[in-house]
Amino acid sequence: MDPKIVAFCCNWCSYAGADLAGVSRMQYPPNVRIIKVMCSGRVEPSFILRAFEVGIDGVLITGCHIGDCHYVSGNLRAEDRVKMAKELMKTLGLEEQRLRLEWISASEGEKFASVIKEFVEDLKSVGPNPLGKGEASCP
Amino acid sequence: MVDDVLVIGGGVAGIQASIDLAGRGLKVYLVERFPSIGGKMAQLDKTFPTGDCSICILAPKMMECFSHENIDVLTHAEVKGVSGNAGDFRVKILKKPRYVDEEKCTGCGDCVSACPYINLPDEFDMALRSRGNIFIPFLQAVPRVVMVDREHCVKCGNCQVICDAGAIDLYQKPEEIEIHVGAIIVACGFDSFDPSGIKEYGYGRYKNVITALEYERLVCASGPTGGHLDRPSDKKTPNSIAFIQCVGSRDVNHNPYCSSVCCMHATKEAILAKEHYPSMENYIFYTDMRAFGKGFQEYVDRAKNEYEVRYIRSKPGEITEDKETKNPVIWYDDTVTRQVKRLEVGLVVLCTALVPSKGIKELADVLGVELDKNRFFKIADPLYAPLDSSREGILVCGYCQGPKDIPEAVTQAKGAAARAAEVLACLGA
Amino acid sequence: MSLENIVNETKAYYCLECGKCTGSCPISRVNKGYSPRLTVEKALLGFDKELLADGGIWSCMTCNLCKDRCPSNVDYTKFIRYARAEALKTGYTGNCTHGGVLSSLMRIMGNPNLKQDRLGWVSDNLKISEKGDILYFTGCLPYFETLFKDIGVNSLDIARSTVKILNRIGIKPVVMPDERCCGHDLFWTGDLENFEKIAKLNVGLIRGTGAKKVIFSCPECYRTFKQDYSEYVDMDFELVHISEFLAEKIDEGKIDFGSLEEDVTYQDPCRLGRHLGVYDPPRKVISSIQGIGLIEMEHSRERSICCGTSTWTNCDRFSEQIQKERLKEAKAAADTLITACPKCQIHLSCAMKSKTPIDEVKIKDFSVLVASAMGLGDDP
Amino acid sequence: MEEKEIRIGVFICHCGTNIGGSVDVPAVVEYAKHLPNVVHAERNLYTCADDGLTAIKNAIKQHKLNRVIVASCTPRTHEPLFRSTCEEAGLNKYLFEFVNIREHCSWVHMKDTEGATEKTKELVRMGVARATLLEPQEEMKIDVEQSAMVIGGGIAGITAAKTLANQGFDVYLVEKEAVLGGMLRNLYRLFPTGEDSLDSLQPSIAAVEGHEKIKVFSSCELKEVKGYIGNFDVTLLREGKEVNFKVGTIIVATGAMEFEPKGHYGYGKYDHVITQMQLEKLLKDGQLKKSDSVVMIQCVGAKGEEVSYCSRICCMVAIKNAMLIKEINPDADIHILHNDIQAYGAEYEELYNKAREMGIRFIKYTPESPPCVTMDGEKLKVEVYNELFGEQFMLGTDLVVLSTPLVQHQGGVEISKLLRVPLGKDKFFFEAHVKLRPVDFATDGIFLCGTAHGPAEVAESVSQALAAASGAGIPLSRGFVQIEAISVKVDLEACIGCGFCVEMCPYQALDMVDGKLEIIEALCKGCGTCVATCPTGALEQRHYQNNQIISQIKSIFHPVIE
Repeated sequence: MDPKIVAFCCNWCSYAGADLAGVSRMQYPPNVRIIKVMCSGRVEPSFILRAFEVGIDGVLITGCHIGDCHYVSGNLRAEDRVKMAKELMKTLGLEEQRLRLEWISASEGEKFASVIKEFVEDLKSVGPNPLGKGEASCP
Repeated sequence: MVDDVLVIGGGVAGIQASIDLAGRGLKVYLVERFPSIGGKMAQLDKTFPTGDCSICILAPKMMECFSHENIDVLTHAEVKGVSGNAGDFRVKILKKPRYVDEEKCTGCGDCVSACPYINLPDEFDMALRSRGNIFIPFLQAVPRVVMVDREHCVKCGNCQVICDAGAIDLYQKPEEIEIHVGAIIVACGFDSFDPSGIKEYGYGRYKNVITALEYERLVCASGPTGGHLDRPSDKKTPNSIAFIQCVGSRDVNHNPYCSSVCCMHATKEAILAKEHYPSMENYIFYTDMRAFGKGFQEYVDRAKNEYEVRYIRSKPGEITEDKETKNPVIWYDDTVTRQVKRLEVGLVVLCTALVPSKGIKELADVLGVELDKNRFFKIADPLYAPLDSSREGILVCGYCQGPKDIPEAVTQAKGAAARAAEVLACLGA
Repeated sequence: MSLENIVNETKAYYCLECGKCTGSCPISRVNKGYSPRLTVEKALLGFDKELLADGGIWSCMTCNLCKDRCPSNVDYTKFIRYARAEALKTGYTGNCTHGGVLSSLMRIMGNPNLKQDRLGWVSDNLKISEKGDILYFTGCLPYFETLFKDIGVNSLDIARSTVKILNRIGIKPVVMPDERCCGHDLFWTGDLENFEKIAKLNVGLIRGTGAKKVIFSCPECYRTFKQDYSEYVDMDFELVHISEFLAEKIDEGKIDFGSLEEDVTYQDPCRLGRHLGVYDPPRKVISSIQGIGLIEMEHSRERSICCGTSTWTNCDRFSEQIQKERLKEAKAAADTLITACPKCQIHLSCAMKSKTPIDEVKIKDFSVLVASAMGLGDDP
Repeated sequence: MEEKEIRIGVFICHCGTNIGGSVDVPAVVEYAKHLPNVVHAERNLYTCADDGLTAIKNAIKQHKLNRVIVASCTPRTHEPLFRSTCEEAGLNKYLFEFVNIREHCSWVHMKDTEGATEKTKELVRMGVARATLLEPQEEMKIDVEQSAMVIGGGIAGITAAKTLANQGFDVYLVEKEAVLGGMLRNLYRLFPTGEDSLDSLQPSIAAVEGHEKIKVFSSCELKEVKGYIGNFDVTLLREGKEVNFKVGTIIVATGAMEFEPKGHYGYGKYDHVITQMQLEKLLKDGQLKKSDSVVMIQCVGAKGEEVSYCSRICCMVAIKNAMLIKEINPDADIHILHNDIQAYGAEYEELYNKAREMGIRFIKYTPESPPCVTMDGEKLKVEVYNELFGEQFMLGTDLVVLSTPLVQHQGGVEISKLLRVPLGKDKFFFEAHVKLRPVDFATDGIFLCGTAHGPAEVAESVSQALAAASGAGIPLSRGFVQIEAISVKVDLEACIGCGFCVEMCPYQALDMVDGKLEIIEALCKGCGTCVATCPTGALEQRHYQNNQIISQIKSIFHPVIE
C-alpha cells in the first residue's frame, strides 16, 4: 500500500530544507506532495481535515525552528492549531500519527528526507486512510 | 561626476553594502575574487548568539544581491588598477577565466560527477574533502556555475561531452574591463591564521588538532562529513573537545590584536557539539572571556549552566599526543587553582586569529590607501569617520577595517553605503 | 637592580597572567611549588622579599621554553637572571651541587694570576698550534673530565674528536694553554663581577693568538661569547659552533663524513637551539653520514626539553624526573642519543646511572660521533 | 481580465538530465495537454536559459495565454526570473505558477523513474488546479514623505541626521534636552584617541545646527506617532505647544544612561566611592584632589541579576581614566579589580598593554567572592581575593571608582511604547535580526542606532548611525515603497468584528476601529497567520487564498473539474 502524504512547507526554512535534500540528492520515497505556504502559521485546521477527507493518508506541516520564524511567531500558532487538529482526529478515530509537525531549518536537508522516510513507514504500519481514496465529493 | 559605486569583496559586508546602494537606485559593481559570493559566512554552520543556520540567513541576501537589476556581480575577478579620484574613478578589473560560460551553465553538476580526477583539496571545505578539476564552489554557490581548475585539468573532455548546455570552453581568455565609478567600498574580509607556526600546539603534526573553520565545515550539514563530527584520525566522534583561545591572537610574535569573535564562536561550537552529542564534554581554554556583544554574556552563562561547558582560565603551554589513541593531550597551568594539569581530549579545536586577507597590501597599493601596522585599513578619524579610508571617496567596512563580528560588519557595510551616497551627493551638489 | 627596574627592563608588566609559561615549563610540570607565572606576579604585586628568598628561582633551567612562547614577550629568562643577581646581593644563593666545586672552580679561573696546566689531553697525534687563524675553545672540558669520568662521561673525548676532525680537513687549530672557563655559570647565577674579569681575560688571550675565527664545541660557551661578552669587552673575531663550521664544509664539498650503521636521535641543547636558533647544521652533518638513521624525538627542535638542570644549582629529584622522562623519549626514538653539549651529556648520563632502572640509552657527543664515522677512532 | 476563458500554458523543463534523467518528461507533457484549461504544453532542455524564456514569451503571444506554469527547479532561485519573463510578455506576474519537480522530485527519486514520473504528473496537476484560481495582483506602491525624523541628539542622532541631510533629505532632529550632544557633553576624554569629548563634538553639532535641511527641536517631547512607512505623522510637545509634521522614516537614537550602583561597595555611604562618570566630571573640571592610590572595581551591577549583560565599554573607560590619573600623578598606585578585561579589537588591546606598562595593576577577582569596601579610620580599605595569585589582598586607598553598566532610561521605554517597537530582555531596543538586520526594527520604516541598541562606544555608535541613515535613506531616495502582493484583504460584509485576527499579527498591521477591521497594507508582511484564525473566512491572503490551497489538496488524486 503506498501512503499518500501532503506536506505544507513554509517558504523560508522548511521549503529550503526540502530543496537542500534535493540538491544533496538524498533519496526518499515519492509519496509526499509539497504545498508551499508563506508560513506554517498559514495552515488552518480546515486544510488538515480537508486532506483527510479526500483520502490523504498523512499530513505533514513543517516550519522554522522556534525563534527562527521569519514572521516572528507564525510557528507558535501552527503548534496550537496542530494540537487542536489532533484532538479533532482523536475524536474522529483517526490515528494521531497521521498528522506530524516538524521544525526543519534550511540546512537540514537530511532531516527533511529522514522525516519523510519515517512518516511513510509509520503510515504503512498505521494502514490506509479509513475514509477511502478520492471518493469524497466536497466543495 | 558618476554616481555608480564599486564594491570590492562579496562577503556578507560587500553583499549588504551593494543591496543598500542598489536599493537607493545607484548602479553597483560587486567584484569578488572567489568564483561565488558569500564569503566566510557561507562556510559557517551556525552563527552566535541565536544559533541561526548561517547559510539560511545568508542565501536570501546572496540571491537578492545577485538578481538585483542595479547590481553587476563579477565573480572570479580582481581589481587591477584605479585612477582618478572621488566622483570620477576609472577602475581596471581583470575577469579571470572560469573556462565555463556563465550564461549557459545551469549549475546542474553533471560535469562535476563526470570528471574522473577527484584528487584536489576543496578550498571551501578547508581541504577536508577533495574535488575534481571541474567543480561547483559550494552547494549553495551564487552564481551556481561550475569552474574548471585549468592548472590541473588534463583536458580529457569528459565534462564537455556530458554538458548538454555546451557551457565548457577550455580556451576561454581572461578579460580586462574598465568601469567608471564615483565611490569605492572595500569589504575584503579576512583569512584564518595558519597556526602551524605555533609548533607547541602541533597543528599539522597531530591529526586531531584542527582549526575552528575546519570544525565548522565538519559539523555543517552540507559539509564534507554531512554534519557528522568525525575526527580526522579515525573518523569517529570524539567524546570530548577542547577549544583553545587566542591562538595567534593577543600574541606579540604573531598578531598583537584580539580577534574579538573567537570566545563567542567557541562557545557556540561547544553548545552545538553538546546539542548533537549529549554526552560530549566541552572545555574552553581562555585568558579573558570576551562576551561583550548583545546577548553574548547570557549566551555564555547558558553554555556554562545548561550545556555544562567547562571554561578553564589558562593558555595551554603545549599539546602532545597519545600515540595509540591519537588523543591530543593538553598541558596547562590552571591559573585559578594554580596547578599544572594534563587533560586528554578526543579533539582539539584551535580558535586561531583572523588576519587581513591575502593580497590586501597589493589591493591597498592599487587603491592608493594606507594600511595600519596590523595590515587593516588605516582610518584617519577613527571616532567620527570610522569608515573613511585614508583616501577620499574610498570607504572600508567589515573585518578588513578591524576585528569585528557579523552584525558589526553588516552595520558598517550599511554605514559605508550611506557614506558613499553622502560623498557622491556632496560632490554632485 | 631593584625588582621594579627588573619588571620594567624585562617588560614583565605586559604579563596577562595567562599561564602559558607555567603550562610549558618542564620544572612546573613535575614540581608543583614552582611556577614562572606566580614568580612574575610576585614581582608585579610587590612581594620583593618573598621572591628573592624563594629558592625556586635557582631551579629555573633558563631554557627559554617560556620566553619563546610568551604571548606578551615577557623575557622571563632575563627576569630570573636579574632576580638571581639581586638575590645574590641580599645574601641568597642557589643550592650549589657537587659541594659548590664547580662555582669555586669558575671563580678561581677568574683570577689572572692562575697558571693552568690543562693541555695534558693533547697527545702527539693531535696537531694544534699556538698562533693561527682558527682557534678551538675547549672551555671546562678538562675539569669536567676529572669530575665526571666516574659516571662514564669522558668530556675530553669531545676535545680530542674535534681536533682530529679539524686536523683531517687540514686545520691545526690554536688551543690556548691558559684558557679560562667562559663564565657562563657565573653570568647566569648573577656573579657579574667575576664574569667581567673572566670575559676580559679570555678575550685578551684569544687576541694574543691572532685568531680570526673561534670554534666552540660547547653551546654554553658559544652563547656566552656571542651574546653576553659584548656588554663587557669588544671582540674582533668570528664565533662559530663546530656543527655550523662542519655544515659549511659540506656545502663547500670539502668533507666526507664516512659511514656508520646506527639509528640515532639528537638532543637540541637549549643554548644552541632556542637561545641561538641553530637547529639544522647538527642535523645536516649527522644525516650526511652514510647509513645513519636520524630519528627525531617527540619533543625536538623548538620544542625540545632541556637536560634537567643548569648552572649546577638546585639539581633535585624533579631534575631527575625530567631527565628520566627525556631518556624515555630518546629510547622511543633510537638506541643512541647524540648530545651536542657537554652538560647535556653529563646530566643525562648521570640520570642513566640513577637507582630506579630505566632501559639503556647509549649517549654519545656530536663530535665523537662524527670522528668515529670518519674513521678517526677514539683512541687517544 | 474578467471571467474570460482560462488559457494555461505548461512548460516542463528537462534541466539537462537532472529532471529528464529520472522523469519521463515527454509523457508528462502529453499528460498535461489533456488537463482542464491547458491550451499549450511543451518541454524545454533548459527553461531558464535564454531559449526557454523566449519560448515562453512566444507561446504567451501565440496562444494568448493568461496563465503560465513552469515545472522545473525551485522558486526560491528562479521565480523572480520567470515572473519578469511573463511581465515582459505583458502577463501579470501573479498569474504565474511554479512547480518544483527537480529538488522535490527528480533529484530525490532518482532510481524510481516510474514513481517520479507519476509524482511529476500529480504535481503538475496540482499546479494547474492552483493556476486556474490565480488572480492578477498589483503590487502596492506607497509614496514616501521625503523627510526623516531622528529621535535623540547624541552623537548617534547627530551623525544620522547629518548624513541624511547631506543627501538632500529634510530631517527633523528631536532632542528632549535643551542642547545637543547627549552623554558626550559630560565626558572628559574619549578612548582610544584621547580626544577631548566636548571639543571633538562641536564640529558635528555645528554642522547639524547650521544645516538648512535639518530642523532641530530641542527640549521637547514626542507625544504621538501614527501611520506607517512613508507616512508617519508625528506630534511633538514643545513648551506646551504641539508641533506636528509628516516624515517617511524614523531613526531611534535615544541613547542610554549610567546604572546607579546604590548599595554596591558603599556607594552613597562613603563619599570617596564614586562612579566612572563622576570621576570623568572631576577630571574635566580639574577638581580631582591628588590621590596617591585609586582602586577601580569593574562589573558593578553588571553580569548579575539586575543587569545580566556585559556593558562592553566600562573596561576601556576604566583603563582610560586610570591612565589619565597616572598622567596627572605618575606615582599614583592604581589597581583595577576585574572579571575579564574586554579590551577587544586592535586599539583597545594596545591601550590595555600601555596601561600595564604605566604600572597600573590588574587583579582578577571571582564573582563568587567579590571585593569589599570598608572605611578604616580616614582611609578607605578594599579587601579582594586575587583569584590568580590565590591570596587575599588589602588595599588602602584614597578613592574607589565603580565601573557600572549602561542601561535603558525611562525616556527610551516611553519611545518604545509610542512607536510600538519592542524592547529586548536587556530592556534595550530589540532589532529585527541580531545578525543580519542589526539597525532595522521588524516594523518597516523605523531604524535604530547608538546606545539605544545597546552599550557602544563612539566609533560603534557612529557606524550604527550611518547604517541607520542608509536604511532610512533608501525609501526616501526611491520615493515609493513596493509591497509584494501577498498581503491580506478583508470582505467587510463577512467580518463580524471578533478581533481574533488582531492578536495574531506581530506587525500590528490589523486594527479594530469601532467594530470594523482596518488593515494597514504597508505593514502586512503576508504570513497569513491571521487568515487561519478568521472564523468567517472574511480575511483572505492574496495569492495564497484558501480556495487555491484547497484546490491543490483536492487535485492530488484526480483533476479538479470546476
